[in-house]
Amino acid sequence: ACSDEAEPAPGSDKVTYVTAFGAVGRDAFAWVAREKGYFAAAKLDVTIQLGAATSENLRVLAAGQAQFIHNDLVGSWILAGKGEYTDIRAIAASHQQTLVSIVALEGGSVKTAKDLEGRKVGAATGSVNQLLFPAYAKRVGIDASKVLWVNTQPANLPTLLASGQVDALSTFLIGAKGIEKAAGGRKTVVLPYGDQLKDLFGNGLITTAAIARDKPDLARRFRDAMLKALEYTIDHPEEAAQILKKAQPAADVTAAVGEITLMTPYVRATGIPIGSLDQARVARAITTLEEGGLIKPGLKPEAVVDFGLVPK
Amino acid sequence: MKSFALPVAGAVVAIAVWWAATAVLGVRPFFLPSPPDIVAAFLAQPGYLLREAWATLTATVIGFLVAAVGGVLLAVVLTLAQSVSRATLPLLVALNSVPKVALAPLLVLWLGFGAAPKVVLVVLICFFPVVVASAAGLGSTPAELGELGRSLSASRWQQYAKIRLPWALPQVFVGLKIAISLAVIGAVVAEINQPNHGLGAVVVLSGMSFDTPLAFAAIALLALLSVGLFYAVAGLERLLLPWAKAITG
Amino acid sequence: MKSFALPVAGAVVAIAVWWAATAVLGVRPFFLPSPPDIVAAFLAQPGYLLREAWATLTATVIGFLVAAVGGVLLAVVLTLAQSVSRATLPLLVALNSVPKVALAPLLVLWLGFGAAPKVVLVVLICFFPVVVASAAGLGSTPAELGELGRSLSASRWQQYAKIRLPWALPQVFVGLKIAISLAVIGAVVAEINQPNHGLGAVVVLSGMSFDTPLAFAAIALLALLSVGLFYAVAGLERLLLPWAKAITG
Amino acid sequence: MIGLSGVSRRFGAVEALAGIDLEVGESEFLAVIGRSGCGKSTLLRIIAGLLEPSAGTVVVDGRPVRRPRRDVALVFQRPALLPWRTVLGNVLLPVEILGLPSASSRKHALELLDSAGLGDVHGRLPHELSGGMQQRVALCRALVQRPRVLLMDEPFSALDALTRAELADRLQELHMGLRATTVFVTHSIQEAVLLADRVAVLTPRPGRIRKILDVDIPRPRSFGHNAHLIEVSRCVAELHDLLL
Amino acid sequence: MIGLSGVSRRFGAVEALAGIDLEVGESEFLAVIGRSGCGKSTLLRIIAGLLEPSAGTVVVDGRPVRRPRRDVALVFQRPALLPWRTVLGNVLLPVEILGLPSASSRKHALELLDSAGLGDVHGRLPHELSGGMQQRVALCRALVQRPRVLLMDEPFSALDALTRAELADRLQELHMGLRATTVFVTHSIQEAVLLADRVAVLTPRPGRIRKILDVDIPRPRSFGHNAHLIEVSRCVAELHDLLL
Ligand SMILES: Nc1ncnc2c1ncn2[C@@H]1O[C@H](COP(=O)(O)OP(=O)(O)OP(=O)(O)O)[C@@H](O)[C@H]1O
Ligand SMILES: Nc1ncnc2c1ncn2[C@@H]1O[C@H](COP(=O)(O)OP(=O)(O)OP(=O)(O)O)[C@@H](O)[C@H]1O
Ligand SMILES: Cc1ncc(C[n+]2csc(CCO)c2C)c(N)n1
Ligand SMILES: [Mg+2]
Ligand SMILES: [Mg+2]
Repeated sequence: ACSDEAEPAPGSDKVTYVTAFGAVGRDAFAWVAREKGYFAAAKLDVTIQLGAATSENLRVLAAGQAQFIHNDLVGSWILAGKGEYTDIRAIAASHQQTLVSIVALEGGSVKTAKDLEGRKVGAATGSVNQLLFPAYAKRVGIDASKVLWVNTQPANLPTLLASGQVDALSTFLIGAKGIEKAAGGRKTVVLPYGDQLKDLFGNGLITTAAIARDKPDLARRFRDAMLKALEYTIDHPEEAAQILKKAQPAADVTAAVGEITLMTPYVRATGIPIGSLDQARVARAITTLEEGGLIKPGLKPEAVVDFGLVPK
Repeated sequence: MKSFALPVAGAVVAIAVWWAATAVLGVRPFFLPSPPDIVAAFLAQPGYLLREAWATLTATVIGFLVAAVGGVLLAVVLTLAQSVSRATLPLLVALNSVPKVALAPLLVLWLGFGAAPKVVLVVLICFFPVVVASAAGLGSTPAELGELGRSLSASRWQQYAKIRLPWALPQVFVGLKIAISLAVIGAVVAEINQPNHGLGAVVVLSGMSFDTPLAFAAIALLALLSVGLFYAVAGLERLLLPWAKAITG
Repeated sequence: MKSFALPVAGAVVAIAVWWAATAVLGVRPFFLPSPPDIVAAFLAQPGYLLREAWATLTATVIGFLVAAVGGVLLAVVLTLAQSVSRATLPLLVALNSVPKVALAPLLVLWLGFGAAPKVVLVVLICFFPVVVASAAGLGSTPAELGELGRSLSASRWQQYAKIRLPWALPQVFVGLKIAISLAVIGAVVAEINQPNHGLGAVVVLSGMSFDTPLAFAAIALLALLSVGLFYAVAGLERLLLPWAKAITG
Repeated sequence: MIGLSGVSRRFGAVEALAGIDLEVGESEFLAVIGRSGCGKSTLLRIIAGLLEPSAGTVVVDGRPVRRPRRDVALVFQRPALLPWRTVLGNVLLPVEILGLPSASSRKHALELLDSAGLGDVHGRLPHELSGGMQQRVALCRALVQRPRVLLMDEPFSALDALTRAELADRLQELHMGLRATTVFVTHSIQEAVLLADRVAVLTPRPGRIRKILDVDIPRPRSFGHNAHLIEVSRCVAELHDLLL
Repeated sequence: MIGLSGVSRRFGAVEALAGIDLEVGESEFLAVIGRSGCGKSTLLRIIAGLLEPSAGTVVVDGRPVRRPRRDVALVFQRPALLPWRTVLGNVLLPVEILGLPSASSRKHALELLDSAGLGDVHGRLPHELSGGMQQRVALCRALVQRPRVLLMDEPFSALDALTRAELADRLQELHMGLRATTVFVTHSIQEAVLLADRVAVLTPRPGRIRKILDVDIPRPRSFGHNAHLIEVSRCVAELHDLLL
């Protein structure tokens, strides 16, 4: 994964890019961009590294070990709003709405959001899923404090639910297929936070403030290559999954196709270009976070997004 | 008196270097907080931190004791019968090689959310050093003492109880000293995986909320805990084995 | 011949029990794949798995060698000067107690995405057992051999080179045998944290794709690797220290 | 009591003992002498059941020896004390292992230590003792079990002439009291003559029995006063020549 | 060459040596005898610079002893061989440590081993040797460095009478050749008389010098043929009484 197979054009800019989380369907477009020659065409020599999690990726970016990352925008902005990592700039949104959801098994005790009070809900430790939950609970009218959180590692979540250790999970909805596999084919009930918290974005491409300021052309070339690949990916889920599998043999084609299919409606929203980051929506998203008590008031949209670099 | 001066001096120098580094290089606190930041974080909620430290300590100590006793017993079995050792040691090595991080979630699955998975992880992580060191110790009885036992028609059990095990104790303690450090790590790995209690949970949760000084306060407590436990084991060794020091030089 | 029969038998029995358990209890492959599932996962892409195993192996071996040499040298320094030992051992224990999981991300920050953080993590994880065991070994020279060295006016260096270190070797190997297992774990922890290469990466990535048989194929290779390395160290011990076996009984 | 026939022992290429035939009667005191490295210790270890002969058979009390017997005690050439036990603790080791009555054995042990001149050091650890003191502790440890067969490998080698004489006296008394069958390896011809009913002389490499000499000197014997001077001299001289 | 004045040594509550005054002249051969545990080994280790006296001063070759000297060799009471080195390797240890010329020392070592009857075992490891053979290796190891001062702690204790006599002969020759100042601890009065210019007798606990006896018997001495029988007997008898 470290070196490009497609020969980079001479004089290309060397950059390092970090995926959101390992090598699964949602991140397949990076390898598609490479395989399809989009990077080479944009005179980019991109090294793709596998990301660990929201905060780890931000740290890597801040430490200068990478120039671009794919990250959860809500989580990133919460951290920016707390005064950490203030020198990051989003340049595109890959998912127009947050993918965070409540997932339960059909036939279980959780059928609607109302059923969550008094239940055990598993989530990745300290993840944005938990942070956002009070805001979600308020909208659906339940008492957030009556939910029993079980902290665990992301990889462990499907097993927890499948084995009945928890009644529901808070996770990305695109993981639902994997959860069904873990549960031996039982169907899932998916309750997206996005149904209630409509202004929150999902993942996005982020770079440093310095690059956004000093090398806007580099950022644009990278953004365009990636968005082109993202579009190609949702149009050709099977092929994208194969490309992913070729670069990362540990990836699973079926699971990747499932993720890509599930995320498609979140990538392509009517009336706006892929990757769009609308300033007014960003402002509303920040307001949502402020109202949820997740950040202190005062975070400006320009402080987390470079609107000069977002797709128009 | 003097025996405390040097370790304290070492710690003071280390902290001073660290402090100087953060001050001179102007490191941001969330990368590496300076000592006063950490002290402040501790003083902000000492009760909470000490309570979590206690949780980590108990799991560590219980798991360590189980592993110590079990490890020595297994070493006895392994040295008793070469064939058992031949057949099972590779399996033991293979099992030990499974990264404990990967095991932690499974333990939660099997044992639930209480203290059990933590204790089990501690046992698993510190079992192997005790077994390897004890087996080496039990196999190192000088030929003349081995012959002494045999010449007295000592039973297997007596040979171990009266000769081999006492002789092996200094080496058992090598295993125990390595194990006690691992035990703390094991408890923390379990807590990181399933952060409801303990200093590992504090590290994770404060990391999530980007309270790096609090995370480092927890890490500092962990270090203190480790050092304390290590020296407790070393002290026990001194107490039990004065003869071992006396016959070396 | 016979020396291979027993370990193989042990492995066969273990695999049979496992197989029977998955078959009888009807465990789903997602939770615990049966041996044929795992073999199939391996055979689906043997080249890939072996390449990743090689990456893990090289990092493990390099880190282990660095830690082995460095650990023995540090043990020499610690036993040479009691005051150095007093002042620095607590720090060493404290540093060792920092969970390596928590360290892995920091190493990536400092050292980038290459093999360096992995090797460093391996060194950090297996340094301590080597130091503790070697220091114990170097301190266990029988009084009469210590006096022999002194009576010959041997320099410090000569006492170590000719007497103390050879005498300590059996105990150094206890440290090395513990360390080699930890070394593999260290490499895997680094790979889990930063899953670009190695069997640890395969475990993480296949886990994300819910491909449990592939994860177990990687874990099985890891176990093989560990066992192979452990017995390589044990074999080296046999080769170098026939006298140690001869004077015990 | 002890019977060896055709006993040989090889260590790899080294032939340590070859074709040893030997009978030791009930309550007999047999001394064994021979050049250094001729196989004396090997012989004792074979009789004790610690070492298998390469060929030949060993019988003690009418039964073939396959493993050590509880009624046989061995004093090793080196003291082989447990460094973590006190002097008394070391002497009591056989008592614990053989399950002898503890109160009376303790008294017995203290008496033995006393008569070996170690009464006041019974609480010390072995490393605090001189070489000769350690050797005496090992001797007491063997005697405490009141064995029927007593095998001793140069038990007085680290002792000065006087202590040796005192202990030899004491050993004679004990022997007469215990009536233990005794095989006593020594490198001192005088000692052999002083103590033994018969003296077996081994040849060097491989050890074979060159001759077994009867010592017909009335007991109790002693060197202190020059009693039995002529018989002793004759025996010593003969043994001296046999060793060559 | 060696001078001790007012030397005492305590081990905790135990007084091992008390007020030792002793002069050993250049090339003199001094034997030390005394009861087991009287402090003979302690005395040697103090002269060797391995142990500090609790009081008093030790001078060797005009300079106070603070640490071991390179021209002093010590034969320990126990062989103290390195188990991983062959016999020859053990004998060559001082050569390596003291940086003596290696080719000639190797030859010297092999000669010494030969004359100690170990010529054919120089490639074996210590655990393959008998007790007496190990002791002879330790002796060769001390002689290989051609020391100016030779301190020996019961070097013949594990040897049979004949080997002992041979080695004693050889040691006399060596002594006459090397002219090393020698302090020789023994528990054999005969041996002391055979070898020594003077014999120091220590009292038991604490060790003090009871008497230093001059042995005025012409050299080379030997017991084999009953030469010097009367002088030897007189000395032996006197020493015997002194030990009491
Ligand atoms: N490390 C020690 N700790 C305590 N006491 C000791 C120590 N070393 C020697 N002693 C005591 O000092 C005294 C003299 O011991 P030393 O070894 O010098 O005797 P020795 O004359 O050589 O006896 P032997 O002839 O039996 O070898 C003994 O009583 C012994 O117990
Ligand atoms: N474990 C062994 N391996 C090889 N050779 C051995 C072993 N044990 C003894 N030997 C050899 O067997 C021979 C007899 O040894 P043994 O110890 O019986 O002699 P010994 O008569 O007791 O001598 P000493 O009077 O010196 O104690 C020696 O040549 C010795 O080198
Ligand atoms: C026997 C043994 N196993 C594991 C570790 C260390 N370790 C294993 S997993 C883990 C956390 C990784 O996330 C750590 C620190 C050790 N030191 N010793
Ligand atoms: Mg012998
Ligand atoms: Mg002595």
